[in-house]
Amino acid sequence: MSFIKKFIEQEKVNRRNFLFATAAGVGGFAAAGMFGPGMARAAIQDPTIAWSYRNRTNPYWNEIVSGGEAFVESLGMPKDALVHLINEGSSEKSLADVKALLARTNGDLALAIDTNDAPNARPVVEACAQSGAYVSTLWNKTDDLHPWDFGDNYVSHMSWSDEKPAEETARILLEAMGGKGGVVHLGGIASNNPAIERLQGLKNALVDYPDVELLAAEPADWDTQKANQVMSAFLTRFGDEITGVHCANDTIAYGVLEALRAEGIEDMPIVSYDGNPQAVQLVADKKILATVFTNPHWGGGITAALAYHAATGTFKPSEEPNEHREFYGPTIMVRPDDAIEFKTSYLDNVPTYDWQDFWGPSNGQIQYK
Amino acid sequence: MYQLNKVDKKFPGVHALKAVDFTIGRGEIVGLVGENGAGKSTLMKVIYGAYQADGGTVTIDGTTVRFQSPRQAMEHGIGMVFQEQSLITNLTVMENIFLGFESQFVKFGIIDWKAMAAAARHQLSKVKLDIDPAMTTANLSFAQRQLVELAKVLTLEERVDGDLVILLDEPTSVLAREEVELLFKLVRELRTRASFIFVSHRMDEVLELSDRIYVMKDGEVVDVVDHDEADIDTIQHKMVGRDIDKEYYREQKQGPYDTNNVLVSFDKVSLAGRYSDISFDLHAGEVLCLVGTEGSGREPILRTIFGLETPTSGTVSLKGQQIRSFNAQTGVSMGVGYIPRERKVEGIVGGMNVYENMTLSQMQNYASGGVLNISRERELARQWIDRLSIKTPSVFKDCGGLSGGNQQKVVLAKWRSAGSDIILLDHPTRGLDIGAKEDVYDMVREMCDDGAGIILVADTLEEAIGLSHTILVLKDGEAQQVFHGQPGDKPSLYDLVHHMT
Amino acid sequence: MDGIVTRETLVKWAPLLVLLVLILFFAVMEPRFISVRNMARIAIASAPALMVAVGVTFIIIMGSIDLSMEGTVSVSAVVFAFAFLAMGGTVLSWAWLALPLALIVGAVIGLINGLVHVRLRIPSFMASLAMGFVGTGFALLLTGGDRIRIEDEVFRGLLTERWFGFPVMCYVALLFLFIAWFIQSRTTLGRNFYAVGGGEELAHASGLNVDRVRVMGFMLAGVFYAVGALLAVGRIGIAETATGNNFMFISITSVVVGGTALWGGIGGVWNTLIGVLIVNVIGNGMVVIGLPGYVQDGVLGLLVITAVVLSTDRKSVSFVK
Amino acid sequence: MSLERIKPHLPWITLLVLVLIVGIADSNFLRPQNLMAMVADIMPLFIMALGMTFAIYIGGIDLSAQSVANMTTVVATVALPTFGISAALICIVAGLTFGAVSGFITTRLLVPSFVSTLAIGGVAYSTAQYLSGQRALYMDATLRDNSFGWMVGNSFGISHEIFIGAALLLIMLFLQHRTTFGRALKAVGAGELAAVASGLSVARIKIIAFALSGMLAAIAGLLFAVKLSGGSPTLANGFLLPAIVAVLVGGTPLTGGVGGVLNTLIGTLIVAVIRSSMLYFEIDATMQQMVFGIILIVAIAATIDRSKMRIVK
Repeated sequence: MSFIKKFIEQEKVNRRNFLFATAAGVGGFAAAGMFGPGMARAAIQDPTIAWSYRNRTNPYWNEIVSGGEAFVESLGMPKDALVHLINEGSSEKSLADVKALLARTNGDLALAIDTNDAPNARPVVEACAQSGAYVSTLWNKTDDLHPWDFGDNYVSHMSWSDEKPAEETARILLEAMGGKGGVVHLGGIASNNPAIERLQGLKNALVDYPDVELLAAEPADWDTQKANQVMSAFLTRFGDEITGVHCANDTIAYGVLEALRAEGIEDMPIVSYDGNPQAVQLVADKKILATVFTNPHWGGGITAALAYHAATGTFKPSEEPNEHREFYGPTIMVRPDDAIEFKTSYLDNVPTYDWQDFWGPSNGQIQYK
Repeated sequence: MYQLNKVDKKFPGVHALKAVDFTIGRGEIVGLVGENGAGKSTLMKVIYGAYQADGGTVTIDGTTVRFQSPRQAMEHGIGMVFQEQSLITNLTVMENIFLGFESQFVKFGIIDWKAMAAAARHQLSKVKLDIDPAMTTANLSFAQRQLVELAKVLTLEERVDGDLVILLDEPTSVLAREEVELLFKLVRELRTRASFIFVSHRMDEVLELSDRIYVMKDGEVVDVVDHDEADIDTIQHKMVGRDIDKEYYREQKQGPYDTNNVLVSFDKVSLAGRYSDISFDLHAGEVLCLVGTEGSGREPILRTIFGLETPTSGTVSLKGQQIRSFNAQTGVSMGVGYIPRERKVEGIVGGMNVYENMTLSQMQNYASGGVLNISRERELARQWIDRLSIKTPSVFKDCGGLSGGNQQKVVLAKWRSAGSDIILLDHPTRGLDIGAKEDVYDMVREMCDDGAGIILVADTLEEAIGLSHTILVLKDGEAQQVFHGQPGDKPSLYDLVHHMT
Repeated sequence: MDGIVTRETLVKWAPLLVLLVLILFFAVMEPRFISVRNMARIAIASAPALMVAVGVTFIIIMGSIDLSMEGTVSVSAVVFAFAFLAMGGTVLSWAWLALPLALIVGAVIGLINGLVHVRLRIPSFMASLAMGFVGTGFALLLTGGDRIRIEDEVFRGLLTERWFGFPVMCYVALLFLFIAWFIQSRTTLGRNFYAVGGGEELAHASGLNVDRVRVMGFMLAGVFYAVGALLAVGRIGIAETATGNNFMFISITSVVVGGTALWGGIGGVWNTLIGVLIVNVIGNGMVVIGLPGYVQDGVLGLLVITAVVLSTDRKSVSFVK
Repeated sequence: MSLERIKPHLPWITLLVLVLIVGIADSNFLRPQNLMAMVADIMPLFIMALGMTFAIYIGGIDLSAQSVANMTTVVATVALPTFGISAALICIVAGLTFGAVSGFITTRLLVPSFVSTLAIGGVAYSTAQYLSGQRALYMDATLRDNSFGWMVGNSFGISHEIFIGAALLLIMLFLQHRTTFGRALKAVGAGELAAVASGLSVARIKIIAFALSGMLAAIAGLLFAVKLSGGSPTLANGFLLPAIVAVLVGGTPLTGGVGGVLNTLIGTLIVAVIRSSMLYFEIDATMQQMVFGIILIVAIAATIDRSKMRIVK
């Protein structure tokens, strides 16, 4: 519980401090950018700020976008000043939209983006760099692509290392199962990096629980209905052998819960991921044992903020250390005993963040295997 | 009672009906004849409401009417028995009969099938057809379907006050002679309840049945003849605007064939379920006619020669070479040309122009390495347009827009230009007017003179007798009798019918 | 003639035989597959899909196609959920009105779909594809991307309440299947679908108002999509823009697998029931026998082809597009 | 009469009108390099649509195109280290094979193409998942540049993707208009029975049409993989419906025999312009899909030539 408090304190900043910080120009690293050699560079006065993401039908992305909008509002602009590029799960559309926006804005663009599929990150970044726009990426990029290879224009990449948190939820699950029995895993779209890491987390934890068998792991494509059907089939295949369910995210957990409910199974230990408001409520109700909050609101806002402030010359990315350009986002474990508090202080009232404290809540430089 | 006054209809570029006057009295049977494109079908469509006239008036018992749809015409007692089989084959007989008028059997939204079946039986009894109304239409014979269509139109009797006008569009084209007799008998009986407009290419039948005959040419009614004064020659003269050759089937041009040159040889060939144990030889210069009723095995034999069917036993040889793998490509390469019955869907490709259609079966001759030499194709098309006097504005004209006769000429040109010398003619004159038929007959003789052999499935028995050297009569897939005929010494109609049924 | 009758009978029952063979196969591979509880699971998964497939069956019988189901299902589900919560949030209040409202919404979308197709003379494939985009887009506009939870225990009784081992939603689906069968076999509209599919021009010449039949067909389909939407919401307890996802390909595949011909005039709702069950039995069975996830799409594809090949009356088809 | 004469030209008139509407709203859109970039970006989609045209032209459809493209992004990435530029050949052969199998199942086993291609798409997707180990893969930069560098980049200020697209378009135009295959294809699309009665091997022509569709889908996937420098079993997701829409909007209806590859170019550009217009008109994110659908209806209503369709099904 205490770590949540600490986390909130760390990220939340009162308005006064924030104003003071900017006005006085002591915003940490920002200062260097503002008065440093960055000023000499032709900074973009008033860049268009855009967020490119998968779709609006997923609560996760809605949280991301709310962060982007909050950031735009913090600049004194209306929230619809943020341009939305929605790729509908198509890398092709993602890239084409970015190019079109670059054309429209002549490169006066601060872009925050999840490129939908990892390979799409390179052409997006290259196009931005070529047009002189500034881009920060979230989640998807290939391991050989690094911000520091593109000078200032590729500002940053943020991702989450899901393996560790997923391992922690798995341990909670395995403990709840009494260290024995059978567990099933319902994963995301098989080739998605988070899906791979979250399954790996479970496998890591299982090493210490030799009496628990991983009965099966099937992709459920982040989809509630698919998860529902897969879980139903698991129940047939394994029946009572299943004593715990490890879900790759909350939307999958919803489908699993309903599949169990249809069978009248109420007390199955389940853990999930993402910390959506509904899932947090379910954790509070003890329907889910744990979920992992990745603070998409902050992630969405800070990614846009990084691109924007790099574009306007508040700081100069190329002068930042590598751990400020590729870093892990924050994760918080949400468990039944602290879920309510977490929810009221965190989800029901979204904290006001300091959008120039770029790296405060981050979780260290990204490590490649 | 039913009257058209100075009815006019124009289509882009065509003046289809020019001030047509037309009357039909109660209980009268009126014939309507004319060459293709004379305006018969347009006139009928105006009558049953598919087209609206641009000028003139339509009156029924003195009241002016104007139909926006076939349904409105029906409500005024005008029904149509279509030329093409117009029953929907996946529905039952009773559903077809009452299609569009089911509401009379509907109570609280539910169809009362028993009531419908009873009503359908009543209708079927009018045409003396004793079948189960719940039968799927696909299982009926063509003749039965024709009667069901008539029964369907006769439902107007119950629905409409006043008198009926029933249009019969080529009702006999798929019927055998005795079935035609049956139909005519029925029509004569029914004239107490309805008037009929009878449209047919078979002039003798029109004469036989009609009280009066309207002769149309170029969108105008050129003559109205009473039954007693009617005479085939005069009518045909009026229709065509010229004399009909007495030697209709070009018998004087029928030459002897080359008995040493066998083009097609069937030796005890069978195709399971279609025909069995068929043997014949086709020689260069010979017209061999397959005669029989629908389903007697005529078409499957043609399809076997072309390569679309693989026989289950026996040997087929083309030009002395035994055929082992049956496919159309082999057939075509051996010089087989196929002129199918359904000209519009099987003969020509609507949407493709004249030269594209002509080279369709022989593209490799106008291509090197798969690349077409289009200028040579056009050259070919121009030649054959001249040679067969095909009426088309240019080689670029979409064949779908040509008249039936000209379409048939394009199909013939396709095979003849490719040098095909085994020509399979399936109802080559079906739906053609007299002028176009004669052109086809001329071409048959020409092809024989060029050394081609022709296998014919004729539209009428007269045609079969007139054109052929040899007639093979089939029944239920088995050969019954072979007739040989020289000009002036041909088998009689009776001879054939005797073996057909 | 005996041979032909046998063949016809065989073709008619082929889809059912395929289904039985599949069930037998999976049961041999994994005896638990055949348990009542698993049958119920398959039934639950099939129920919404069945409703959508039954809707599109009518359209396919007419020889048209409808690709708008994903949009229609989403809009119906979302409108239902909003109305349901706004009017009280439980079936025991006025909120029950949201149920018929959802059906009306489905009908209206179907109507628009039909009118766009018929009045603008756009082939149904294109018209309904575009209408599908509009529908999904409209659902997104309504929700702004949010999911709406339906917690009402009575409504969720569709899933949680069981009679003879099967949840209520299965019986609801069965009821609507009977309604569909009734429409198909005992109403003028139903028979007219077959007439239009068997020969549109002929039907028109017989005095049938083909355009009206078409528009009515799309409306009726819309109603069944809405029923599918309600069952989908009942199953998951969530209404969202994604509620309609994946219905398009799976429903049309099911219809074809069941033996209804895409060129129209042949087949019916019982065929569709078999088709939906075949597809869902394969889906469930593959997981139950433990086939790895990555081969499932391929295996499903191959089995679907096999099923269609076995249940197609090859003699009656001259060519296939 | 004048309307009759305009009809065949409606697709590109629609395109022009759309371009002008967006151009008037924001003249930035009309800058040549912007238009050029837009065209370059749409090329993978265009190439897939080009293939789809053949399937639709004969009255079928190819729903496997996207999965085949997905598969080739993986195949290209996996095969690149071992086979270098020959990886392209493997992709093309794989595409041809999958297309031909779809064609075989459609024509010989009489499974409607809607179902057969969907099913074969499932097989392609499984193959992609198997080959990729269910991960997103990336190409080694040097290897990519050595083997496929020519596919991306610019010459004379024009992106190489445009050259590739144009070359394929020209080849397909030639195929459609000047070869026996193109003629046979037209005959099959416009009058299948007549094609049979002319001795054409309709089944073979159809199988080739589906094979071409598969091949072009594979090339689209290959180009996309090179452009993105990587592959994944979901990389080409989102191609399928726009590709179908592009063919239909271009004026090749599903009834077959009408339209052609040039129409598809126009159709693809219409899709690209509509998509960009969302940005230029700043359509709200939640409204974009609905607006896209509505514009689509209008565009289809404007472009299709109904005179050649007897019945509108």
